Formats: sequence, C-alpha cells, structure tokens
Amino acid sequence: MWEVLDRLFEKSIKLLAFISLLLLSFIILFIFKESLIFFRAVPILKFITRNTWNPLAAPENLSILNIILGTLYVSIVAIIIALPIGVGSSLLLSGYVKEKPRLILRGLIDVMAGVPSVIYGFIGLLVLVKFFERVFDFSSGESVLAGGILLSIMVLPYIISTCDETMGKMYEKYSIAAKALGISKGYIIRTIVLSQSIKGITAAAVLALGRAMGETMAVMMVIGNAPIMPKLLGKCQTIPSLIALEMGMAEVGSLHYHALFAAGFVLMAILLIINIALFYIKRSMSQL
Amino acid sequence: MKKISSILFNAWILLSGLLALLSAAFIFIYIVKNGFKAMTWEFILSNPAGIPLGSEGGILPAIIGSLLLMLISCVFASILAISTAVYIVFYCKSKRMESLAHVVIQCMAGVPSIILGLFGYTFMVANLKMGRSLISAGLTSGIMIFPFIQARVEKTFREFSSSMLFSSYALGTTKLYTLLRLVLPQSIKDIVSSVTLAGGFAMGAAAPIILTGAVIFAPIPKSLSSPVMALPFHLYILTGEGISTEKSYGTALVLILLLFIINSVSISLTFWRKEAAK
Amino acid sequence: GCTSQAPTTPADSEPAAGDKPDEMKTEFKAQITFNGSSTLAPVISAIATDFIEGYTTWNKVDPSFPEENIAIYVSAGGSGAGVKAVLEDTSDFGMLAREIKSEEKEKIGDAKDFTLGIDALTISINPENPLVKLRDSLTTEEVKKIFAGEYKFWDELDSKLPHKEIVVVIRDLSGGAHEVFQKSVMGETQIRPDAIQSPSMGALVTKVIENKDAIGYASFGMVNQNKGKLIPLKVDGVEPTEENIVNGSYKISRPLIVVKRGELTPEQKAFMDVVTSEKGAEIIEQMGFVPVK
Amino acid sequence: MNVLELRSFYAYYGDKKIINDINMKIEKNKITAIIGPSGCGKSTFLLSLNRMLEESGGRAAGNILFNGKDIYSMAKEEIRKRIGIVFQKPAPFPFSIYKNLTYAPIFYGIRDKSRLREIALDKLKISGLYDEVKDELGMSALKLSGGQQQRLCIARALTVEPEVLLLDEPCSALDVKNTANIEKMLINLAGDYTIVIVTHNLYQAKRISDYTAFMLDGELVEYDETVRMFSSPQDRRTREYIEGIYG
Amino acid sequence: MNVLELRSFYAYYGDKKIINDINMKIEKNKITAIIGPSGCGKSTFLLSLNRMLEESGGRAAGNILFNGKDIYSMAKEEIRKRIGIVFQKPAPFPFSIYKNLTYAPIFYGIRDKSRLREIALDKLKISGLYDEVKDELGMSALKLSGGQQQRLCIARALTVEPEVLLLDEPCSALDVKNTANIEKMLINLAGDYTIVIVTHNLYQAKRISDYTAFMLDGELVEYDETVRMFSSPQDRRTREYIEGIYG
Ligand SMILES: Nc1ncnc2c1ncn2[C@@H]1O[C@H](COP(=O)(O)OP(=O)(O)OP(=O)(O)O)[C@@H](O)[C@H]1O
Ligand SMILES: Nc1ncnc2c1ncn2[C@@H]1O[C@H](COP(=O)(O)OP(=O)(O)OP(=O)(O)O)[C@@H](O)[C@H]1O
Ligand SMILES: [Mg+2]
Ligand SMILES: [Mg+2]
Ligand SMILES: O=P([O-])([O-])[O-]
Repeated sequence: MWEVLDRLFEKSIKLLAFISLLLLSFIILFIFKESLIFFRAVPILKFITRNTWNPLAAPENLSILNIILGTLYVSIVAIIIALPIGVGSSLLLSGYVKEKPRLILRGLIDVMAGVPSVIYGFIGLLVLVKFFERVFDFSSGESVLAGGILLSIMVLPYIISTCDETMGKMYEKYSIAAKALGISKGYIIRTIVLSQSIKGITAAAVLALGRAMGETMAVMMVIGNAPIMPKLLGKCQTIPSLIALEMGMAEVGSLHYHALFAAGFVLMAILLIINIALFYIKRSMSQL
Repeated sequence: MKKISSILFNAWILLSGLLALLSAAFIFIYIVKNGFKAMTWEFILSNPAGIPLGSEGGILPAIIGSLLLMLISCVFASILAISTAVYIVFYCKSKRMESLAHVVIQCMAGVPSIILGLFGYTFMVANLKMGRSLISAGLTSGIMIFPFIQARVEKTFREFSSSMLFSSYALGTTKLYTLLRLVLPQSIKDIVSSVTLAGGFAMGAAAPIILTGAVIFAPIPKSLSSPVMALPFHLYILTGEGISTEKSYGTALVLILLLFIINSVSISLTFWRKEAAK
Repeated sequence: GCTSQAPTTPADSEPAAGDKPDEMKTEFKAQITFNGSSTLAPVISAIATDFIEGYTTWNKVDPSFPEENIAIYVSAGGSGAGVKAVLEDTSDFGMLAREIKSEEKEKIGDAKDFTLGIDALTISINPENPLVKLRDSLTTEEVKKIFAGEYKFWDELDSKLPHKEIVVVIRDLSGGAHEVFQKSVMGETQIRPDAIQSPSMGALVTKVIENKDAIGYASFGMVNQNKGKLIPLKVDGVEPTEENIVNGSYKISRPLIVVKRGELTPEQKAFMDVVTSEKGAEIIEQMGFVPVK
Repeated sequence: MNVLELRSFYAYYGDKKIINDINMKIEKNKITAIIGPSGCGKSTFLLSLNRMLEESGGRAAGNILFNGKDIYSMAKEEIRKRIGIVFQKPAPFPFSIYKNLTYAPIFYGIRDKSRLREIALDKLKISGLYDEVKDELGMSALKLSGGQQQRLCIARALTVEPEVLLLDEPCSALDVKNTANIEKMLINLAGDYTIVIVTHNLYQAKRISDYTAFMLDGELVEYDETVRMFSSPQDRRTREYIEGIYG
Repeated sequence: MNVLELRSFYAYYGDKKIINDINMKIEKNKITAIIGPSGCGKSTFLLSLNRMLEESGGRAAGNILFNGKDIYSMAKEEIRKRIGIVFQKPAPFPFSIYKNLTYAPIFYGIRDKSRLREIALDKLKISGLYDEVKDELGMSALKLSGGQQQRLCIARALTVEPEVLLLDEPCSALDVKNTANIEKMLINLAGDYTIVIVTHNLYQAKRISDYTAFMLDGELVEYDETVRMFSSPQDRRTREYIEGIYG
C-alpha cells in the first residue's frame, strides 16, 4: 500500500515543485520579455549610461544612469551604517546573551523585520527628514543620507539574524575548548567568532544590500525622488521608487510602461548578480 | 595594547547593541505613543467613516482583509514552497537540477515587491481578467513570500538528522512513510513558524497589493473575486492623502500588534520545540 | 436629491428599457469599481459608503433590480491610473483630477465623462516664511522661475528675503496635478530636476507644512482641510477662492472627472445619479473642493 | 549454509573505488566479524549488503546473492526489511521508546494494538533492555543512556524480523558494561539470526565471532574461522595488523 | 607529592547530585585513570578539577586544593591555564595548525615570533605530530584526521604550560593505531606533567596508568595503584566491574 502512495506522493511533489519553478521562471521571463520590448526601442547601453529621465517629453528621454547610481548609493550608505552595528550586536548576542532571552530577542528581531515599510517611511518623513532640517539646517532633509539611515534601520534585523546564526554556532562550537585554555570570552569572540564569521557577515551584507535595493515605500518618502546625480546630502531617485511613482500612469504597452519594466529588469539583474554571489558564498561556507 | 583593543572592541559591540535596541525601541514607542489615542474598540470593530473616508470610524474591514490576504498568500505559498523544499531535499537526485532550482528561487527572492505588483497587475488583473481582487492580491503576495518560506523550510529539513533518516530507510520504510511519521512531527513547528513569519511579511507589504486588489473602501469581502481593504494600503492612503494622522498611527499600531501576535505564535513554537528537544 | 428614484426607463439606457427580464438574465453587475485620481478617490468612497449604507441591496435602490448586495469599490493610483484602468478594462470607472486628453478619449473610444467639481492648485508656502508678511501675491512669471530653478534662493525673488534655498515640492508624474501645473503655468519650460517629488498630495502638503523654505502646488481641497498650516498665495493678484476658481479668473485649476467606456448600466447610472446629485455636491464641498452646480 | 554471497563485488563513491573485487560467503546463524584499519571500507561493505549504499550516494557493481537471489534485482525495501542494520552512533527516533519499536511494524501493516505491544516487548526482552525500561515505555528514547539507546536501536532493527543483522561498530561509544550487555545479547541472537559485525576492537571480534574477515584498502585480505585467524593468520598483513600493536 | 587534593567534594547539576563526597589525592607527574560505568560522573569529576564545571551549568561544593590552594578561591582563568583539559571529541580551532598552537600563548601575552614558533614546534614534537605535519603547518587544522586532531588538541593544551593535563576519553573515537600513538605520547608526558585520564577502556587504564580510581554513582569506590587494583581489587563492586565481562 505504501509503495503506491509513495509513488503518488512523489509524483505530486514533483509536479508541485515543477509548477513552482515554472511559475517563478515564468515571472522572471515575463519581466524580461516586457523589458525586451523597450530595449528594442532604446539600446540597453544608452538606457544605463545616459542620465536624463523625462517620460513626458516628446520624444521621451528615458535613461536611468542617475537612478541606478541613486539606488546603489542609498543602499551602500545603508549597509555601511548597518553592517558594523549589526555585526556588533550579533557578536554581543552570540556570546553574552543567554539562550532564552536570545530566543525572545530573535523573535523581536523578526518582528522588526516585519514592520511594514509604509510605517518606516512615515516615521522617516516626520522624524528623520525633519531632524536633518532642524539640526543640520538643510534646506530640505530629503537626501541620500536620510534614505541610507532609514534603510539601515530597516535592514538591521536581516543583518543581525543572519550573522547571529553563524556566530552563535561558532561560539557554541569553540567556546568550551577556548575556555578550557583559560581564555576570556571577549578574546574568543574577537579572535575566533569574528574572524570565522567573515563569510556569514558577507552573506548578511549581500542579503541586506538586496533588501535595501528593492525597498520601495519607505525610501520613496525620504529621498526627494529627484532623478539627478546623487550626492550624499542631496536628493536622489531609486529604481523601485521610480516604478512605484510612475507605474500608475504608464499605460500598458506604452514605451514608458516598458521602460519601467526595463528599469525593474536592470535592478533585478544587479540583484541577481548579488544573489548568485551570495549563493556561492553560502555554498563555499557549507563546504567548510 | 591588548587592553586598548579589547576595550575598543567591547565598546563597539556594546554600543552597537545599544543602538540597535534603541532604534527598535524608538520605532515601537513612537507608534505606540501616537497610536494609543486612536485605539478604541470602536476603531477596531467598525467600518471607516467620515469625510474624507477614514477620518472617522474604524478599520475592521481592513483588519479582516489583511488577515484574509495573509491566509491566501500563506496557503498558496506554503503548498508550493513546502513541496519544492521536500522535492529538493528528499527527491531531487541531480545536483544540477538542485542548483538550477536554487538559482531560480534566489533570483525570485531578489525581485523587488513592487515589480511583483507590476507583474500581478499586468498578468493576473489585466491579462487573465481576474480583476483587482482578494485572489489576485493574495497570489501576488504569495509569490513574494514563496522564496522566504522555501528557504526556511529547506533549512529545517536539512537540519533534520540524516542518521535518523538513514535508520528509517534501513528499516525498509518508504520515503513517504518516513516523511510523514518521522520528519513531519519533528519539523512541523518550524514549518508553522516559518509560514506565520512569512504571513506577517505578506500582511505588512503594500507594494504588491496596491495594483492588484487593495481598495480604499470595501466591506468585509464575500468572495475571492472581491477587492479588499488592507491595513498597509489603508495606512498608505491615510498618510498619503493626509486624511488623519491620528488614525494613521492607530492603523500602524494595529498592524504592528497583529504582527506581534503572529510572531509570538512563531516564537512560542520555537520555544516549545527547544524545550521539547531537551 | 438622492431619494428621487433613479429613472427606470431613461432615454440613454435603451436595452434595459425594452426588456427587463432579459436585462436580469444578461448582466446585472452588483459590483461597481472605480480607480484613478487620489484626489477624487476619497470623495467617491465617501459617497459610495453612504450609498451602500443607505440601501444595502440593489432592489432597495430600484425595485426592478435584483436583491443583491451593493458593492462599490474605489482604489487610487493617480489620474494616470484612472485612464489606464478604463483602457485596460480593469475598472468600470476612471477618476481624473485633470482634463482628459483628446488622444486619451480617442483611445477609450466611446468615452462618457462626468465633471463633478473643480480643484485648484494653490501656490502654497509655510506660514513662517517671511514672504507671507512681505507680499501675498506672486506673478505667473515668478512662479515659473521658482519652479524652473531660475530662482534658487528666496532673496533672488525679493532681496528683503533671507538667503535661503528655495525648496520646491511637486507631485510625481502619475498625479494629475503634475500635468495641470505643467500646462497652465510652466508651458514649455521644464521644472527643475532636483525638485522634491512627493508620492502623494498629502506628502506634498506635509512637506510644505513642515519645511519653512518649501513651496509647492497644494490642492485647494487640502489647503482648506489644513487651514492656517500652510498659506496659499495669490497668483497675478488673484486669490484662489471658490468664486475665482469657478469664474475662471484663478487659472491653475483642474476639473474632477469620472470617465467610463461605453454606456452606463442602469445600476451604474443609479449610483452616478447620486454622485452628481446635491448630496454628492455636498460631500465634494466638505472635502474642500468646488462642486459643479 | 550461506545466507549471503558476494561475487566479484565492487563499490564506489563517485569515481573512487572503495570495495575492490570481493568474493565471500557469509554463513547462516553465525556471527561474522569484519576488522581492518580505519578507512579500509568496512562500513561501505556493510552498507552494500542491504543496499543502504545507494542512500549514502554510493554505487555498486557485481553481485550479492541473498538466499541465492541477487539483491539488486529485488525491491530495496524488501531487502532492507530482511537485512537489518545498526550503526555506530545510535539514532533512536525522537519518540517514546514504545513508538520507536512500533514505527516499522506499523509501516508493515500491523494495526492490532496487542500484536504491536507483543512485538515491542518481545524485542525489548531480546535486547536485554526490558528490565531497565519496562515502566517507562512512554519516555522519550532520547533520554536513554548511550548504551541503552544502542540496544534500543538493535531492538528496533529486530522489530521487522530480519534474517540478517548488520552492525557497524555498535559498541565503540559505549563503556565496558554496556558493551558486555550488547555482546551477550548478540551471542544469544546468533542462534536465530545471521550477524555481521564491524568492529575496531579485536578483542571483541575474538570474543564473539565465529568467522572473521580482515579488510585492507577495500580488499578482503583474509577470511577464516575466528579461532584460526587469531591464532595463525595466513597473510603477513593480517598478522601485522593483529600483532602490530599489543603483540 | 600531591598536586590536587579533593576534600569532601560534591558536584551538582541543578538539584541533582552527581559527585558525592569525594576525598582523593592525585599524585604529581603520574598518570591517574578514572574508570566507571557510563553516567557515573567521570566527566563531571574531570570538569570539576579545572572549574570548567561552571561553564556547563554545574555547581560545586567542598574543596579542591591545587598545590595546597583552593581552586575556587583562585581566578578561574588561572586555574584553567594551569590545569589543561582535552575532550573526547577533538575540537581544533578553525585556523591553521600553527595558529592553533600560538592562539593561547598570544592571549597570554607572548608576542615574540621566534618564541611562538619555538612553543608550537616543541609541543608538536611532544605530541608526536611533528613528523606528520611539519611541512604543512599552514594547513587548516580541520583537514587533519581524527587522531591527528586529537593529538593537536593535546599539543594545544600543552602550549600554555599547564601542570596538570585532564583527558576525557581521548581515544574513544579513534582506531587502534591512533590510540597507540596517543598512549605512547601520554606515557612520555608523564614525567613532566600530571595526567588524569577518563577512559572506558579498562585495557587502556591498565596499560598506561599508575593509579586507577573506580567511580560508581558519583562516589569513589576504590582508588589504588593500577597494578594492585586490577590484580586484587578490594571492593566487591570494583571486582565485579573489572571481572564482570572478561573474567
Ligand atoms: N558518503 C561518502 N561519500 C564519499 N566517500 C565516502 C563516503 N563514505 C565513505 N567514503 C570514503 O570511503 C572510504 C571507506 O570508508 P568507510 O567508511 O567504508 O571506512 P571504514 O573502514 O568504515 O572506516 P572507519 O573504521 O573509520 O569507520 C573512505 O576513504 C571514505 O573517505
Ligand atoms: N550539562 C549537564 N546538565 C545536566 N546534567 C548533566 C550534564 N552533564 C551531565 N549530566 C548528568 O550527570 C551525570 C553524570 O554525567 P557524566 O557525563 O559525568 O558521566 P560520565 O561518567 O562521564 O559518563 P560517560 O561515560 O557516558 O561519559 C549523568 O546522569 C548526566 O545525565
Ligand atoms: Mg566505518
Ligand atoms: Mg563522560
Ligand atoms: O489626484 P491625483 O492622484 O491624480 O493627483
């Protein structure tokens, strides 16, 4: 009896897995296809190397170098801020916090990761941007830096939970042996846990970078959305916010519509490269 | 010299822990403090009202809508994601197939939710004529959380002791029996916790549903093809159109509280598992 | 008013008039969907909520309708999305906070549109801006120069003002406001590319309320809802008042329009009758806009 | 009489040849010990005998006959039912003791409660665990001591009524007492079951086995009655291995 | 001369008493073996001796004197530096072989490169690993075989120049050859270090130790010179344990 059920189950699992992968591939191809139409009209090189975005001009002027740079700039600022804090916190968690409180903290971190970006954006606009204007006397607080800081708070939970996982394991694995040599906790964390988690940290940074680059709602509220060459204290535009702002008006089939897909495609391509890198990092890590 | 570097190191990790905690605390306290005023039973249990709509009344349909969206996306995503994980871990024999699957899933994990929204709109709403509806929005969110669930479940399965699997096969039992009687009882809590966590993400995401099914006002939906209200979208409209700050904070607080409840389910499940393992 | 029975046999719904049982069989749609302008969306939703709460089922609206629950759904994505939704048949009605362009009308084909009211874009600044005390009016030319980035600092507009950067806030492209402003003020001139693009009118108004050096084209309705928190300026000496907007002397105005492809079904008509009724006008007025009389 | 017979049998992991041309007969209801240095292929050899090799990613060539029938032409589930295996590290399922013992019988379709109970208690008695756990059958098997876990795993392997029992260094992690218990049990079992045991403890091989096989680098160097093998090994390498250390 | 002395010493995990009133002296530069059935508290006993017990969540009562000074009044880091421990499962740090050996010395403030190298090579030689790895000091320690890893861990424990070396079943996972290597090494070390070794292999205790202690249920049943203990145990339980199986 089990043999029959087994074969049936295997068939359906295979089918479902196949459907899932097909569906995902379809979505990816779909986005690719929609962008391809645009790239027929505007060469991809021109699209990503020029910097005027003006869909309302006739003929349209659709190039997104500034926006690509803006996306990268904001996300990298976010990682630069979040990574040291995240790594530091995870080191603290891995060595100095007991099992139970750590489980609870990790749950809280998950909640943090789940706080909707609309809420972050809202707080960013009312608190962060205003803080910049008040304290630094900026004419307007919308800036790459504001976006970076907001994003750094948003990606912090991802960094912490990814790092903490590897670091916790490292600490558990080696602390007894090291303590048996009379070596202090701080030294263990500094010399073994930190140095052995480099790959985990890289993975966390890459994951966080991906999150940051794909984030829409929150970033849109605090960066000013001006498609100009980004400067740390100036406004900028990111690809997701571009799409979010303009998808409403871009009529299906128009060049503008395909250009938005193309922008999304460029973002995905960047993310894909990053994720493939992550995949290999993870794999080489598991081979250890 | 040893002293200095160790002091610097300790200062660094303490400070970053503090900063992380502070930023989290700030966000929660900010929302709780501002949202507290709006939180009444009436706010939770009634329909939005007032002119403009939402400036008075409550958010019941949005709460129900969000929960329904979560349910649909979770059911859809978990069936597919868990099957995929089972396939990859227990059935897939070819390494290449496995890598290919991973690349596709990784790739999907990298697709920003706004692009998924765009896809959902063009493909499901417009091309398939599913309309802006609970089902379109739920499926789009489901696609969004698929990679998350898949990765976590796969990890759970991979952590399952291979010597136990080995022992089970050695008794001549089949894979299905082993999966059902041995693996599932051990991993069910982890699976449920991954799914609830993902559900929380789905519930909080506005980007995939703006184009595919969220509306400003809808009663509690009666069928899969009705459009729905959803908390993040309601929040987006309340803040975006400057309708009512108090109600926005209130909505944000409700959303966070819901997430909190969902997550505590997942935390207590993990707890329970850890305790049971002892 | 809204109590007046929706005419069962109006001239413009020919098929329904002749053959009622047939109409029941074919396509009675208990569900009506709206999409588009975020300015208009709250208005329609307010009217719709009233309508649903008042009648609950369609047969109470008109006994000839079946006893089905009324469902009216409103979503928002900007005026551009309104046209788009009608074109792509994803909504019954599109909402616009600007004129329909003739090429859009052409694409829709058999377009039916209803103008519900008028909104104006007021050139608004923060109450703490010294400009408030200095003058209460700007010329179109000045507005244009500010938005084009020719004036970068307030003292370039008027030397008595402090040397502070002008923070220009605009709506993104999908909003109706962007196109209206471009057409009625900027003409061929481009808005400075480093202007802050707010994702919604609410965000734009919030920005002006929060930032002393900000200037932006706030919707007349929003200004009324936030009286005192931001100051609308006269343009060429004309104050954005209801009267001036209606008589056309305040130029930067935009119609609030609902558009549909093809004939209205009786039930859609029943609802639109309420929207265009006194009751609808009241709500439009409450939202701070000027209803069409 | 022979239960198992290997005919020019080879086993591979990937391209690496682990078992190299083994020809060997294993006698029924006797204890056969496999000895040899670490990495020589003892575990691989054992896994080949009930086709668990496939599960660990290995590949077989040549024939293994079980009661005269080639095992690679039979359903692998059946082979595994009839040839049970117990590993070095006991891996009880994370259930109660009782459920560990009914896990396989339920799979094989036994539903009758009293029959299941009978099987469970019977195997517990055989494995000498009964007296120690009889009052705690509902306790999680993970709470048992290492030696008890190992005996439970043996009992579990017996619940499917195999004809052959393969054991891979079952005592290496256990203390003297537990080892003694298990050895006693194996000697008792030998009347009814064919037992093949891999061990790195030469004394153990000497104490309990009827036949001993010495493997080196995947080859069967010497295979003989235990008494003969330890008293007068024929091959120089066997002699060196046996005498090498404690000689 | 005694290095360690336990005076009515008790150890607990939670409320469970694991070590019960042990009084015992351990002689300097000799090998003392601890034997006893699984779960009797051998590992706990060992962990108590250098205060690693605290790290595993246990609690001590009574006194342990190290060269006459109570270890619970000393800094635990110092105790652990002076009393090294090696566990059953080797856990080399995920560094190169060389770095494993310089890790602790650097912590203790040795900066001089040539001095570090000297320590590393010296300990490698003592642990008999030198010849096997001398050309690959930069190789990751994780790539060593199990037996090599275990010897590396012993070498590592020696880098801090402890006076006492505690070993908890260091050979249980190793094959005969590796075991022999380690035993040889321990016998060599005995002149300079005091060694306490927990083993479940009675032969091993017999082969290498000067003194043997037999523990049962947390109590010290018998403690004597190894030769005496194995030839004429005084306590019935000891006799039973020793003879029980191979008697
Ligand atoms: N799953 C596997 N994949 C690849 N190679 C393997 C696998 N299992 C074992 N090997 C290799 O096969 C060879 C023989 O391994 P095997 O486990 O059979 O040795 P053994 O005699 O049992 O050794 P030990 O006494 O250490 O258990 C070894 O070189 C080992 O590296
Ligand atoms: N970390 C711990 N927490 C709680 N109880 C423990 C812990 N470690 C050991 N015990 C208990 O203490 C008792 C003695 O354990 P210990 O490890 O000292 O025994 P042992 O003699 O070393 O056994 P073995 O030969 O199996 O290693 C056992 O009953 C065990 O369950
Ligand atoms: Mg083996
Ligand atoms: Mg122990
Ligand atoms: O009302 P709009 O969203 O089109 O500005």
